[in-house]
Amino acid sequence: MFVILVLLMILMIAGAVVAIQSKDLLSAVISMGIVGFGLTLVFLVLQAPDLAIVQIVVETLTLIILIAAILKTTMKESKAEKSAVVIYSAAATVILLIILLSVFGNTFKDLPDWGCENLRMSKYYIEQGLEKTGAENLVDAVILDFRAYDTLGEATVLFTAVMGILAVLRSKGRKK
Amino acid sequence: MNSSSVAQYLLPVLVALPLGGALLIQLLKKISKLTSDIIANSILLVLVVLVFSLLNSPMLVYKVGGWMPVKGVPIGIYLVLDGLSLLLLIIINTIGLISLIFSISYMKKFTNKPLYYTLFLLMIAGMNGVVISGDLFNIYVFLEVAAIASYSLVAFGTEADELEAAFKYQVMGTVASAFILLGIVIIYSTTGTLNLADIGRVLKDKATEAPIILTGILFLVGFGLKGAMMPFHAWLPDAHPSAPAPISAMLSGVLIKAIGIYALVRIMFNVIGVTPIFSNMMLCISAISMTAGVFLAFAQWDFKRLLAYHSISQMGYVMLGISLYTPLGILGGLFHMLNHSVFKSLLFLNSGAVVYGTGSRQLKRLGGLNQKMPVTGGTCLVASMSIAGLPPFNGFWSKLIIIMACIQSDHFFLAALAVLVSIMTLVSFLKVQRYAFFGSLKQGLTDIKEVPFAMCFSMILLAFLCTIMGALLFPGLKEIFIDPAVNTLVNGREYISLVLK
Amino acid sequence: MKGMTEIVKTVSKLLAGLIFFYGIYIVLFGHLTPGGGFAGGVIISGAFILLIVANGIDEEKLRGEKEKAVSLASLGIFLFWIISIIGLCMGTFFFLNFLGKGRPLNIFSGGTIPLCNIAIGIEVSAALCSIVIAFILVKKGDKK
Amino acid sequence: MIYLPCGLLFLVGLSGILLKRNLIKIVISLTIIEYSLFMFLALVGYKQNALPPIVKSVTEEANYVDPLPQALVLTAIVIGLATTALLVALAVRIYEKYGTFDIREIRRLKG
Repeated sequence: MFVILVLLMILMIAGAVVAIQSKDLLSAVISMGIVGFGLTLVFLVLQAPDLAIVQIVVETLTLIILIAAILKTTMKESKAEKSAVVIYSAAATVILLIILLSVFGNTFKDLPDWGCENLRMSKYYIEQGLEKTGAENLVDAVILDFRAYDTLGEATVLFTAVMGILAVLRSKGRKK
Repeated sequence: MNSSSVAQYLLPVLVALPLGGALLIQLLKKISKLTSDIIANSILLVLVVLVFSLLNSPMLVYKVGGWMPVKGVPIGIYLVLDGLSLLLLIIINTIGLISLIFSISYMKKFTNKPLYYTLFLLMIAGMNGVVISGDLFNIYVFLEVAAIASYSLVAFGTEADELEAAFKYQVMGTVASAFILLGIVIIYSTTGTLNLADIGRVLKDKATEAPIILTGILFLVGFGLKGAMMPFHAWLPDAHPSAPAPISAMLSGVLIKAIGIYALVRIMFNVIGVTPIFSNMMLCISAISMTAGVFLAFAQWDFKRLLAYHSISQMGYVMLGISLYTPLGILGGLFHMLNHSVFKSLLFLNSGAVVYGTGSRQLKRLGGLNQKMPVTGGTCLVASMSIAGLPPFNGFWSKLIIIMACIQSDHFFLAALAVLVSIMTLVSFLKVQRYAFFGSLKQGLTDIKEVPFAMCFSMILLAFLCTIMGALLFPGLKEIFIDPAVNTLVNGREYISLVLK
Repeated sequence: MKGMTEIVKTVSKLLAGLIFFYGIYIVLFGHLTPGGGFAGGVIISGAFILLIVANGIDEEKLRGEKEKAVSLASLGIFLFWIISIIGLCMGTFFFLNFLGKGRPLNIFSGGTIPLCNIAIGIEVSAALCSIVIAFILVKKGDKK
Repeated sequence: MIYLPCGLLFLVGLSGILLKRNLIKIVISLTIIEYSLFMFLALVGYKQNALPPIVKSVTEEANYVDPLPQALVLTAIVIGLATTALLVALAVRIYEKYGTFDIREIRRLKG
């Protein structure tokens, strides 16, 4: 189990690096698809079938949107420029990332151990969820009953994004 | 049913009403052209009445879905209303109403007005949701509602530079959200709960452990990006000028406070607890924001861009007051937050009126507008004096309190800096007045007219508020409006026991 | 847009029907099996996107479809909103699960949860359809 | 230490945002950052030798993984989709105005 998980994560990181470094935008998007579908498998390994279903359909839709946008415009990333500014900013970024990585490494080992349960809020969900809400799927019970208010916010976010996309894609913003 | 339990039921209405209004506009927009104007304005009016009826109410805790705590552990989402939330609610809804009245005429120049109103109401719903929420993840969700609405409103004109500014703003905003979400994940993995008060209880004496310190820094960076504090301010000078004027007023006057400073202060002061290192870090950031903002504003000739840089500088004052962590400092900071929302919205509305009348916002192309646009000129003069801190306008009193608080806690350097920045602000606004409103009328500006009634009305209302808001410091009014908010922060983690009792 | 060959059209119609019913199944049984309003909604929108891409609809009609999809999305979230405030109107709690919980392991169980799933399914499918149609329409209007 | 790959993925995404000058690449990097956070959340909720949080029968002993982080991921995935779609819409419009995705050729956008 652990080994599969680690392998999947390595695959995802490799996919991410390729997605960011590749010169062709279409292959960058496809490599991003590797990360997304890898994430789907990670969810399956982690006993989260709900998330796997949602992630696989959302990933497909994201790819459709991105590929549609690329086919409509251009596939080439413009040429990399080798000036002093670029090199300095790259060096600064790398230093920043190394600092952040060491910070993450130091703090993540103080987190509770992986695989042991650390329940406080969700103890009740697991023990009484079915009885109190009548839904066998506890994730559904959480998002639509215990934390339904969050889901209203989530639906609103999607609605806002639709409104925003309609606003942004208007061909003329101002009259006359 | 006594009065406090009736007031309790108003809490979810503050979110549900603007949301329902936004949906109604989309469903009913075909009926008539006026539907969207009527629905949006009446909903904001009702919200303002609701918020003012909540004044003087005790601390309210509302459990969504009726999920009562089990063995003392909250299991549902809590909505919490205390003094600080109420202050923010007053700012959001009042400024929102005034900006909407301004929009009735101003947005006639844009296409698809119902869409604008829908996004505006969604932004209000998001901010109200953030402010009354007592749950960490819920804050994140509603913060995203407000943020996504604001990204698309910045690009509402769909000109090239507006789209650029919106893209930049959204990239920065999404990175900020990612930092905030990472913080939330770390908090959840250490505490196992998401309720703010419950998190505070679990973390009672863990504030110095490595993951919690990292969380504090992640929240500082995340909310700092949303609130445009100085090292993270890069999006603001592009985004705020690009938006339509009423939206600039909302962004500068309300949004950066509600989803930036409020959320940071609520989590750090009331839940995690402020360590000395953290408050010194905040003092540093605020001093840098204050000074650098005003210096950068100095070089600007674009009216709205200049105002945007002044926003960074004035938010520095707010942060300075709050992070001194003395009762007087917090009073000054919160009062300045209230005042800033009034005078900065007024200034952005003025700039909108100038653009509406003349079609330009470059100071060098303007001049002598006082002869043709007396209302805009007069209200802008009031707002300029207010932001520069001249008595008797509201900005003077709050800056005075902040400077006194600096001296009281032996930060003489910061006090001197605050005075210096105030003088620089005055000089900068003298420039605005000199180039735009006084002097002789430029050629090509001879046939401009004063803006329509709705725009004049909202500007006069805000100017009136600027003039009288110093009175909020009088005993009697101070206890109602400002003291509950100050007490929320001064008492710090007493919040936890108040919510959980 | 033009649409594809006759074979693709026929097959896509069949497939779209299957996908559509699968999506509805996921929505309706969300509280019993993995899935729910969101996953089902995305799948349903996938069926419509398949039909649009394969058959091709002219721009004017597509514009009308977009308007309808946006209205439907508003309607879906409006239904969810109404479910949320019914509890408030009854003088109890916002988002109260006011219906009976039913017998466990039965489709008519879970109180308001299946209703919420349906409302979210409508909202999500319509919203995603309108997003994709909006992107398709931009391609046609591209001035460059 | 299984959490560290999430941090690594997060940083890969962050480096893309800081170093790349192409709008679509920036969108991809943001999506990767979001994926790393979803994975982190799902890992936090995992419990060794536990079942997916779907009750099969009422009498069975409760041994499920934590459903709450899964619910949070579900919400966050939707938010991520909404963000990505809006960003792509903005990028497409910017391309229409400037004819390029390169932010060095776009007048004011610098980072």
